[in-house]
Amino acid sequence: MKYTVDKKGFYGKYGGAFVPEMLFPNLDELEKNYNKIINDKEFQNDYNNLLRDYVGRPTPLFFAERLSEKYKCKIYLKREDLCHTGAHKINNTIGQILLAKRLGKKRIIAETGAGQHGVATATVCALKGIECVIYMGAVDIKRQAPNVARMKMLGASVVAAESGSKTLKDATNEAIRDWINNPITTHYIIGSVVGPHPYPDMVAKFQSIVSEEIKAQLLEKENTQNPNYLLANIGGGSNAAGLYYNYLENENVKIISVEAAGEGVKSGKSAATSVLGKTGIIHGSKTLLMQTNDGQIIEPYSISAGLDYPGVGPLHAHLLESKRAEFMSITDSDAMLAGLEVSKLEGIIPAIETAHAFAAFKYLDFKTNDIVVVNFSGRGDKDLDTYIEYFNL
Amino acid sequence: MKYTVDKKGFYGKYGGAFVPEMLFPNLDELEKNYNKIINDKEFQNDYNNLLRDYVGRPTPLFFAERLSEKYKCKIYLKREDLCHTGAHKINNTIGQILLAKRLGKKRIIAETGAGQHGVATATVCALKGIECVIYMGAVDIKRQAPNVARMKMLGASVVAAESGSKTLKDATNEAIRDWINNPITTHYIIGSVVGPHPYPDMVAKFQSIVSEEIKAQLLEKENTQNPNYLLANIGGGSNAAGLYYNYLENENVKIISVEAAGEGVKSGKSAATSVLGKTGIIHGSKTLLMQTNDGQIIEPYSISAGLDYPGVGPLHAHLLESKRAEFMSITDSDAMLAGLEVSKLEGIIPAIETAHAFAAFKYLDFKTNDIVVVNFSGRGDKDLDTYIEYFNL
Amino acid sequence: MNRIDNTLNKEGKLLSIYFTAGHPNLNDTVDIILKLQESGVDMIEIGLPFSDPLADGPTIQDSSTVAIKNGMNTNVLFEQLNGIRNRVSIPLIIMGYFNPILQFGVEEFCKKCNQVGIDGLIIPDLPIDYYEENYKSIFKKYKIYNMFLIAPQTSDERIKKIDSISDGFIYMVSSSSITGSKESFSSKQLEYFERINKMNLKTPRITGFGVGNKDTFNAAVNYSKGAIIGSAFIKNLESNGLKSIERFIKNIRI
Amino acid sequence: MNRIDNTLNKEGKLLSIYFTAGHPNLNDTVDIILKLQESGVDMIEIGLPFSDPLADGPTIQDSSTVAIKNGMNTNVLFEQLNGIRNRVSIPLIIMGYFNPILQFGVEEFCKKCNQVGIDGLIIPDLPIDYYEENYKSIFKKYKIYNMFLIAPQTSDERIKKIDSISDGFIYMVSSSSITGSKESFSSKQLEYFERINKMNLKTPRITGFGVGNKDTFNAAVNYSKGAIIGSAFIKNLESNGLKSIERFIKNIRI
Ligand SMILES: Cc1ncc(COP(=O)(O)O)c(C=O)c1O
Ligand SMILES: Cc1ncc(COP(=O)(O)O)c(C=O)c1O
Repeated sequence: MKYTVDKKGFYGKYGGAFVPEMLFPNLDELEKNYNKIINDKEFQNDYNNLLRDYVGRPTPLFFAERLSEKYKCKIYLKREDLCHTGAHKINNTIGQILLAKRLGKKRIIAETGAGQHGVATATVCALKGIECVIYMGAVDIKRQAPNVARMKMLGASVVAAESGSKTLKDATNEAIRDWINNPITTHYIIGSVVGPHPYPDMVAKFQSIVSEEIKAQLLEKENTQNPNYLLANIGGGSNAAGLYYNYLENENVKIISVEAAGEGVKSGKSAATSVLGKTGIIHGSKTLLMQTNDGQIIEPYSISAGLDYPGVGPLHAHLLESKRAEFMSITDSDAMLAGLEVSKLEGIIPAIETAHAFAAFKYLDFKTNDIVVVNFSGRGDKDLDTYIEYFNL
Repeated sequence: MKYTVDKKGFYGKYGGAFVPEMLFPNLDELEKNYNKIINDKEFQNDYNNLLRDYVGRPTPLFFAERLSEKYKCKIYLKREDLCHTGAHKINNTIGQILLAKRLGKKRIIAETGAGQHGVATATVCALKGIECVIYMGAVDIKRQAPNVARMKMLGASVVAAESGSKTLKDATNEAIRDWINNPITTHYIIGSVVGPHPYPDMVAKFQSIVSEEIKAQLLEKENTQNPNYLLANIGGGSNAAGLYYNYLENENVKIISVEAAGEGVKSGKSAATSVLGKTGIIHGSKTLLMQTNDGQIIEPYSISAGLDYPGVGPLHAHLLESKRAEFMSITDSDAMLAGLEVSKLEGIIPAIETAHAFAAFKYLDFKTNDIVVVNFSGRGDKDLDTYIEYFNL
Repeated sequence: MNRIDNTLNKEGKLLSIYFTAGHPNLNDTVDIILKLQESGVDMIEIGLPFSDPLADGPTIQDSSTVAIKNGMNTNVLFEQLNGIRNRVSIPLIIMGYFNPILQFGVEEFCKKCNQVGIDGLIIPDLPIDYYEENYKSIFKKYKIYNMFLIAPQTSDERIKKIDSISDGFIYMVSSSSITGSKESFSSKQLEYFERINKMNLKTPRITGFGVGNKDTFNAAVNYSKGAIIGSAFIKNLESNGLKSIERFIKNIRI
Repeated sequence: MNRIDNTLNKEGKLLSIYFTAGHPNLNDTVDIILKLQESGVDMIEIGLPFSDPLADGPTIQDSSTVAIKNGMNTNVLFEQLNGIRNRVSIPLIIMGYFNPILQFGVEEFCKKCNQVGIDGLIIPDLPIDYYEENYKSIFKKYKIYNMFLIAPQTSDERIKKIDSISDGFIYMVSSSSITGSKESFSSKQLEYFERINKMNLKTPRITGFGVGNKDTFNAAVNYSKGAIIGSAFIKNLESNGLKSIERFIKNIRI
């Protein structure tokens, strides 16, 4: 298995668990138990039942007729936007809350940027009646008021991260600090395939349901389990990991990962880690990372809060390095236009994160028969204010 | 069949098509064709495929453990909130757009209050590439800005209704006027089981998928197709109609319909048609209607825009009169508290319309074994501003 | 035979005027009727205002809103019309949506009409079948005519049926359109007028919707016994007051 | 044997001070070191600032932010430390997160440390196994000690392993907690100190995190060879400047 995590928690040279000793026992506990728990039949049962009855899985694989016509290939949308709370994020939080319960944890913490992962975490905590604290940058709290309100309605405490640039990166630092301070009672639900081992692998496994479903759905629709292309946006990379997971070892299925270029890769306001990043350590993981020459982490920029992260998960760093995945960088303006186009052609308003993936089409050249599956990672409701302002709606 | 529409378009003494002659041909065309089209195999195919791959059906039937514990009965939630666009409304618009295409219509109009039906209509028009005009009260346009933006993103024109109180009732008048002016090219997609025959029956049929799914789902979960109670909120009554449809003739299944009392049934600010209404004609239908002694329609009030309608569909008037359904009226404040409670206990933020149904629980006394299915008609994202303001979140 | 038939049997083309009772002022009703009769109008439709007049354009809708605010309602209208027959001899028709009539009680309404001397009703949202089944006998009992509408999309078959059951006249709606005056008729409308003309209906037709000036009046009566002016009259009333009624009618009739 | 061992071999309890290089002002580094040595401090941890110091509390985080803004970075620090060994004889340790060191190049970093006379490193987020596999030989080559942390949740087994591979001392984190001074230790913390004490480790321990005044210092050194003060020292520096260093140290050592 070239693309799955090795015994030491690495994907090639990326990954690992670069954390202070205080966190070692927590990660050790997780690492020793996560595979056992995930593979446990009763866990599988609980997990699958919740995915079905609570999250609304399987999510459809929708043939996008009008987009297909425009881009002259067969475009299928994996409708994660239809998941409860509006994005793929909840596949992971459902898995982790069940795991946390089995580990006897009494308290959940999480970081969030745009608030999607925060909402997905607050949601499963409400469902299971577990205390929930969400760390969110003070700046993000201001600009994502509706998601903050959702978390509060769900009974979570939202704590402002006042350090650094007061956005996602700093919220993550604060969550890790909380975990250091509360190592026994608390489980930390990380929201993407980032952070120290075993998080990237664990989150990828919980997201892998996406490609598992696609295999069956494509078989029914196209008489093959395998598309020609998979296309996903990448923030930390969890929706992409879910989309790719069951296809990683099948190199006939090509992978295109779309990052946020912000105002342009060279503009100084970008989140295009594949271009701008160098190997480094962020949030306990060795991966590609936007940083100064001295190794200080650079605050990224994207119009989309979910892609506004200075790194990518170690799996994706490995996929890039090994050329298993091709990376593209999409600017704010391309993404916004693509969001509008998808809305008008298919009647589905995408999250701006998701819109980045669609913006790639105009730069790609597919064959008429190519089956291209796009992970429709989330719905655009959370982004309406941005769309309204941008397009003066 | 005591509770289905008769040949003349009536439910008991309610229903009919009280429309100006100019609309007779349109309704006649619909009335002559709708059953034929709906029962057509190819139509069924198209409809079911879109419900599955686009809307995300079947929606789950979720056992709400913590609510069940609190209210000492078995509470199941029919998760219409997971439908594409966030409410049951799209079941109907999918059906009607396919019907309109088969009738050769080139243009769609609709009315909307909160904007949910407007969004659901704009969505299917985008999907099918058909021109779409949405009428919305000028007052509602101001207070539901995000849904207005969604409609615009989806390519629809939103036209302000400037007459009367500039809310849903007036938007409906304007839509009907548009239809009078464009009788041949245009199909009018009504958003609830209201309006002239055959709309109430047609919309109920498109929503009946809800109870059709429940039968199979309950059988799997409870080894019976039949719950003891069905519980739904009623604006015009389309989500309720869908929930009840396949159980109407089975009188062992009890029906509870929950209306909006606004600030109280006697406060002068209410939408409790079952209490305050008398038989009258609104939007082409004979039904229960809030009106002055002279027969002028009274503007209703509810904190929930979707329940803010001065009538109910004729089916519901009939269910009330024949005592097939029990009606309850729930105030704004009860509904808001119930919305918060459901969020905190189950991790699902309900639309305020939906919250009305949950508020009924504290006034009801079920047996421990009673199976109560609540139609979770929509998600609360559209109502966040109201929740934020109300609870000072 | 009632006053409507007598008028329809007259030579020449008929001018009928619609206005909303209670507008511009609550107590203008009788004055407007008197002035219309003085000005030589042949027939009058008195609009009973309704909060949600869905076949009407903005002018009539607004006048209805004002009228209701002014205090107009069914009882008030009948009070105002009490004794009108001492002063007015031309046919008087009440035009109103069904709900206010239903609330008043259809029989009670017809009885009152009979008492005050109303000759007929136009109820745009009362379907023919429903009328025939439920109310026809009541109308007959009180000798109140019920006039039906036909519109461009109405099928020939249905027109024939309407013709066969009609009292008085058929209200021929000039276009697929809500009320509101137009500058002229389109060729499509004229075709439609022509088509109906050729059907040789037994019942005379009065054209309404979109008639608002001398030109449209003349065009309309080319194909029918008469025409009804509504929105244009109301607009004039609003701008120029009751004193302008005579001039408005003269300008049509020139 | 390096300076660290010599110091650990001294009689009595050791006071070690952490400060962030480049804070409060970019060029304070050498002055602070000199003043600390003058005040009788036994060992110094020079913090190489990092943008995202996730084991640290607000005081150290803020000082790091200021230091980076002031222009501190790895090159600048080594320049400032150039020649320090002409004036300072106590052990100097650089404490910093792994990423800046990785970017500089681990070998290059160790070489520089050796050149300027740094005795050891504390890299809180460099895992033991990864160090052993990849960097141990480099550290050895340049005679740089690498000190590891233990914390209350660290298992006995793991503590024993750390003991077996440690150079110099074990950095005993006083509580499950990020850095930041406390008024006193809890009974739970004392129990933990006691437990570790009883393990009879070969490597001496220096207690850190939450040591900030005379009381906590004395309590800590009751169970270990010495203690490190960080946040409390930085706070004092911020409020009272470099001139207050001597008094601050005296107050601990009284
Ligand atoms: C809808 C949506 N898509 C994508 C992302 C990016 O995260 P990831 O790369 O982990 O999928 C986010 C993060 O918030 C999101 O909300
Ligand atoms: C979520 C939701 N529930 C209920 C309703 C009420 O409509 P109906 O009674 O037709 O289901 C609406 C109308 O907008 C709605 O959006």
